[in-house]
Amino acid sequence: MGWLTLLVFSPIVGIVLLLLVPSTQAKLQKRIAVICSILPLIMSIIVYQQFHSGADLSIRVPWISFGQYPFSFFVEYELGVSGFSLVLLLLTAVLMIVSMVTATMQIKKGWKQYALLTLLLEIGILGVFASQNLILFFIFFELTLVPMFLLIGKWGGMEKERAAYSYLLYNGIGSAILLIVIIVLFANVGSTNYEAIANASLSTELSMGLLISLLIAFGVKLPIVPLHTWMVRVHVQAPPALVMIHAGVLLKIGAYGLMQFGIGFFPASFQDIAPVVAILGLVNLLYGACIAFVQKELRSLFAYSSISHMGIVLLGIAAMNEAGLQGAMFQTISHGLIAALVFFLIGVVKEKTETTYITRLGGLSRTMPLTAGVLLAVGLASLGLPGMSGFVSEFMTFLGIFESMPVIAAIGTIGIILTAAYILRAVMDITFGKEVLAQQGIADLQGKEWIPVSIMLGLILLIGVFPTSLTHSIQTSVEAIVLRIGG
Amino acid sequence: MTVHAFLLLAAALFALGLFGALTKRNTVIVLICIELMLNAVNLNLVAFSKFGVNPAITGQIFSLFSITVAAAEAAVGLAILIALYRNKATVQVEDMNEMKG
Amino acid sequence: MTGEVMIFLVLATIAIFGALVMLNASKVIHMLLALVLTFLSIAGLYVMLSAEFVAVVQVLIYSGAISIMMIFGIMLTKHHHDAKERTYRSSQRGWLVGVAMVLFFGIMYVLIEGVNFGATAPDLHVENTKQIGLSLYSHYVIPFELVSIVLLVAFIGAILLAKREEDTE
Amino acid sequence: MTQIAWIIPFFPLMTFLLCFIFQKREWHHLCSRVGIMTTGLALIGSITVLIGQMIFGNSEAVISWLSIGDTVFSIGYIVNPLNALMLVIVSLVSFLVHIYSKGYMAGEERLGTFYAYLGFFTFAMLALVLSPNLLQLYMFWELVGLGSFLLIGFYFHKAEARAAAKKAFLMTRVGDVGLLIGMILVFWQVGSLEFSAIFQAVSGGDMDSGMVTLVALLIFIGAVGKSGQFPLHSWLPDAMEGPTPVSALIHAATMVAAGVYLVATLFPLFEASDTAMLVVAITGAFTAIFAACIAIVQTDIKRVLAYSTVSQLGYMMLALGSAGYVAGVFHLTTHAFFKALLFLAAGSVIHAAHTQLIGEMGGLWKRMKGTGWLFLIGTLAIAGMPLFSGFFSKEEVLLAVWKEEHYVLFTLGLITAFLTAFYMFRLFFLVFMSKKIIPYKRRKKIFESPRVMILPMVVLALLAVGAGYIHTGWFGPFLGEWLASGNEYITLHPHEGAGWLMAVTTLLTFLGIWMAYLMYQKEKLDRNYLSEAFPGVYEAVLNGFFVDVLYQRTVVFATKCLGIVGTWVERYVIQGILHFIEDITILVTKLASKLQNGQVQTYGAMVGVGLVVLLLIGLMQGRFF
Repeated sequence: MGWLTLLVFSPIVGIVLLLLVPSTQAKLQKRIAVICSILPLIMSIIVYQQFHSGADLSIRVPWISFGQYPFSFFVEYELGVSGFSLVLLLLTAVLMIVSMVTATMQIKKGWKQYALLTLLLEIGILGVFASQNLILFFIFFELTLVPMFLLIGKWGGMEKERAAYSYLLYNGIGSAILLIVIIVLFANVGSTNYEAIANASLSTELSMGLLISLLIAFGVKLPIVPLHTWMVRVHVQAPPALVMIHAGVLLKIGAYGLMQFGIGFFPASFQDIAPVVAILGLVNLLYGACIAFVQKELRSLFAYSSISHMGIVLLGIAAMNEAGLQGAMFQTISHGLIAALVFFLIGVVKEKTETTYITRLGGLSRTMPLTAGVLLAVGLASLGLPGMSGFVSEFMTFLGIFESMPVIAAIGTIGIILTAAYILRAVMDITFGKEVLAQQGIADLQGKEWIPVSIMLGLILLIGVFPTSLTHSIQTSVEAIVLRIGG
Repeated sequence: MTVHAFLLLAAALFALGLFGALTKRNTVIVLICIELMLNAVNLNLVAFSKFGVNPAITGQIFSLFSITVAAAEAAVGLAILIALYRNKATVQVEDMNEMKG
Repeated sequence: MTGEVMIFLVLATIAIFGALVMLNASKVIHMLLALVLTFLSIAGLYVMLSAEFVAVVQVLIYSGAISIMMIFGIMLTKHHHDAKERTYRSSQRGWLVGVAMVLFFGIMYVLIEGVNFGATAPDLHVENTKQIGLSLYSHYVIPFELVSIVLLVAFIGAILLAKREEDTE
Repeated sequence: MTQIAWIIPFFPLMTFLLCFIFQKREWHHLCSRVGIMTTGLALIGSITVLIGQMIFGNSEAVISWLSIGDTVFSIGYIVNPLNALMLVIVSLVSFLVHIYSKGYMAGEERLGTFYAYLGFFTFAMLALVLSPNLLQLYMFWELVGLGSFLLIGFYFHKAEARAAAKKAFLMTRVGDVGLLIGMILVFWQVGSLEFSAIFQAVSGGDMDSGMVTLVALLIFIGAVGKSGQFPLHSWLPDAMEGPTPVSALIHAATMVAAGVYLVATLFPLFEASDTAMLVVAITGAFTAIFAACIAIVQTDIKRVLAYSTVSQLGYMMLALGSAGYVAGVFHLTTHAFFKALLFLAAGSVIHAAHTQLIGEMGGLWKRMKGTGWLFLIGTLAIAGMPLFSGFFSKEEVLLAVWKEEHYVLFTLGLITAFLTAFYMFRLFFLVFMSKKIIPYKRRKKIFESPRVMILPMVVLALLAVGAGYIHTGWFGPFLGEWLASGNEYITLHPHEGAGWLMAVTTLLTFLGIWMAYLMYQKEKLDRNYLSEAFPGVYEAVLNGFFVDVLYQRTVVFATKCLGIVGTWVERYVIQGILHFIEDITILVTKLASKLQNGQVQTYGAMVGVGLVVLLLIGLMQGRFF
């Protein structure tokens, strides 16, 4: 069946084992969940190894066929990886462990169901990145939707139902549009294999229409500005352990989709609407930053910060050149790590101080110096300090966009300053601000909490200091896309 | 005599029956109107058995079945009406809005 | 104008008249009686259409059985609103349905005008009952049996439904 | 010998890591030792590299860091006279500051963190100086900014320190964005970010002149931000909220000089554009006199020095902008020494007097003779007293400006020289000489600083006196020749000592000292005369011409407004549209559910009407399917 199948369905081991454990044995469950979440990582490392040793990982098994000649359609079970999806798989596996560890500390009730749903979610995410067939992609895509809805709705904050429903509604509309695109492509091409679609020649109008639909479908996920309200709500309401996955990987499906399908299938049409995408990216970047500047609550601040950072991804994609695309991919990974770490810290802070309002968190560096220090570090990473992952992606993205659209790029650089402004404002006010947080005996980062912190901070620094460790994987994807663009 | 006259008559009766079924407030009358509509249809069937494309006895037989089913329908309808009346003490159609959304 | 046409006109007029009276009468029992008139005239039309057996069945079932059943139904229920019963509901629905029905008839009229089958069955009235009997018991025996089952089920169901609640316990 | 250059920055990085891990109180004595030792090693390495450069010439080595397609961005090191010199300056001052801090910061509960930050800064600064390309320079440029940010905000419990740190980071970042854009534009023009490639492209005419000007100006914005030039200068005085050794290291000798260093490194690029050069010169001259004016009225000892730094950095920019490459670098060198000395001496005073306000000092000479002498040496050096280092470098700067025939700027430079002498001696007299008697109780507590603090100052004092002789009209322009020898793109202007210029500057210096003496020592001139005559002007000068207020009212306000407008848009426009859609949906469902009134007849009527409508349509179309 191949390593990829094993990877994608490896969370099932955890699901089965968890189902076998009676719900009274919470400790055993937690142990099983954490250990089983390591399994996908091992698998993905094997896949990584195989990929870089040049092994052919793709699988192609006939699956569904219908219709009669000459209108017969075949859907195949096809898995495969490109350099970019490979690192996304790794990122998913890593963040899942980290999130699971976080959840053992922060999710109090209904632990078993939480772990089961999370593992199910993981199958969905892994499948999305590994599939090579649109139908399969869509199935996995939908598979992420339902567990996420339940997870938000059951373990969320005060307005969890509202958040869950807006999540479902927006993403449902997004996937409906996606489904339409897939069906149209299927009907026109006769196959939903990525390569087959990429090589098919569609009329200009059709591909433009499909591309715009794709932009909307993945724009919901990314999110692109007017479609972002659900995402803020989810960030604020969902449990931080879940937001780590959500902000870390789920949003990245949007970026992945835009690159894999948007540019991959319709390079010429994408070239035409690249300025529009760039402007959307610019709006995301500046709008998110401006709003983040006046937020009073940490989670919504970093939600808008995510929007702003996704603007950089859009800019990179719109650049349509090697530097820009590589920057966009790098930013995708980098922001995944940074956002996950930020929300982990927010989870810790919320757990211990029971508030996430900036004004009520002043003086954190006195009560929780290590937490404050890590928060400062990740804030700096987020504003693109060299030596951390954020810088590399910002640099490459702007390098790319300056070549193709200098004016937009020049305006975009304002975003760099704004980002610095709001991050510093938040981080300084929290960690160093007036000491409002008078409670004594609040424990700092300790014991198990260091696992997520060290993993993520380590990775942020690693790919920041040695960007080649990441770029040598995504290079192949970039080259493939650039070849397609014909540049 | 052509088929048209019968068909027109049937159409008129059907329209009247439908009108009654949709506007009358008394459930019994509604049932009666439905019977009228069935009759109109039967008239069509019988007319076609004489003037049809393939005139045959089949039309009459079908109308017999139809009458049978109509009888069954009337019986069940009245039974339901009685049961409802026992529960709600009314036969007005407006009062039977349990399906209100 | 042949006698046939005259008879048809008379019967048709009675049928429509009965229907109209049914729609406009103020008492339920009057309505029912008007309808019986219609049923009877339809039976007459059946005779004209060489369907003597069906005509007899029509008289037996409709004019007889169903009407009696309806009368029972009326008598078993109270009809306080009889006096207030309005033929046309004051709401727009009555008008709407009325207009729709007039249109429906108009459309049917137009459509029926275009119908022309041409062929006429010559010998339906010759031993009509025998013909029906032969067909029913040979060609249509299975539907016939099925209908009998339907009737049985319907009557048992009707009895069950109409039974008082406390009887079931 | 120069091949070891790459290892130098890693010594301080070790301090950072070690001190960061072992920052508990019981390790504090080790932290300072580790810090001093590693910077000492860095200093030895730097001197080795300097000597190596003199003997063996330049060297360069790079390794690939990031590749985009076929383009490779590398990191590595380059050794040429300019950065060998900078290496020594940075590591020397850093070494001395590390020693000094041992005394100054004694008893600080976060000493480990302090040394960690110092180590981090030194690491970044050394790596910045060694950069062979713009990208590496930019990266470490940002990192020194971070070091500065962390150290300014070291006393984070003070709101001013927090605000100052934030301000420093943000204002320099504004400049950094300019640098980033400039860098990217250079990349798309040249295809590489290596300095040598850029210079080749510029000299080979691969870039058109407009682009050169644009790029140079953008890069200059970066330098303006870092070096506290007008209009991005206001963070530097505020940065004095940091510990004094930090001010000496970062905000006097090294980081703020990075802007000047950047312009000097990219001098061939700037030289290719007359406009850019003129902008640099004008900015420098204006900043010089502007900051000097403000320095006159400041009441905080460190703020006086900060404005003085801004002013002197303006001088360096003026020199560079007037094609005085050597003059700029020369002044950078001497300034690093005497300004670090002044800051450390000021730190010593603050350490003893427990205040930074000049008004609360006075007559300290008797209690702190050592510090007093050292401060006097520094003051004389900066004031441009003949035979001190500042005299030579300042004269060189003015000469360069004169030769470029920027007469207005030259005049501004002269006035600044006069003002410098005046405000520095004002400071000296007020702090050490003034007859004002500090209350006995407080006076008793004032003691000379420990030897560990005096010693670094002595070293700096020696350099403040002697550093000027490396490039003089009397003993030969050694520095200039050496700098030019290692850089093929620099053309050395022959040094012609202009006697009249020396006379004029000396005269102005003495005039400044004399006026300060009259005003603040003898009190023969009413020192409050001007401030009382023009209270508005005085107020303006005291507040730095309200530049900060202007920023607060415009940029910060605008950003806030944008944020609020954004939130408004978010809440009312986007959410409003969504609510509108929601409302419509609800309305439609309400209407639809009204149809579902449970009346079977209504449903039937709908079906009937619908059928009729369909039939009608069918009839009109003439077909029913």
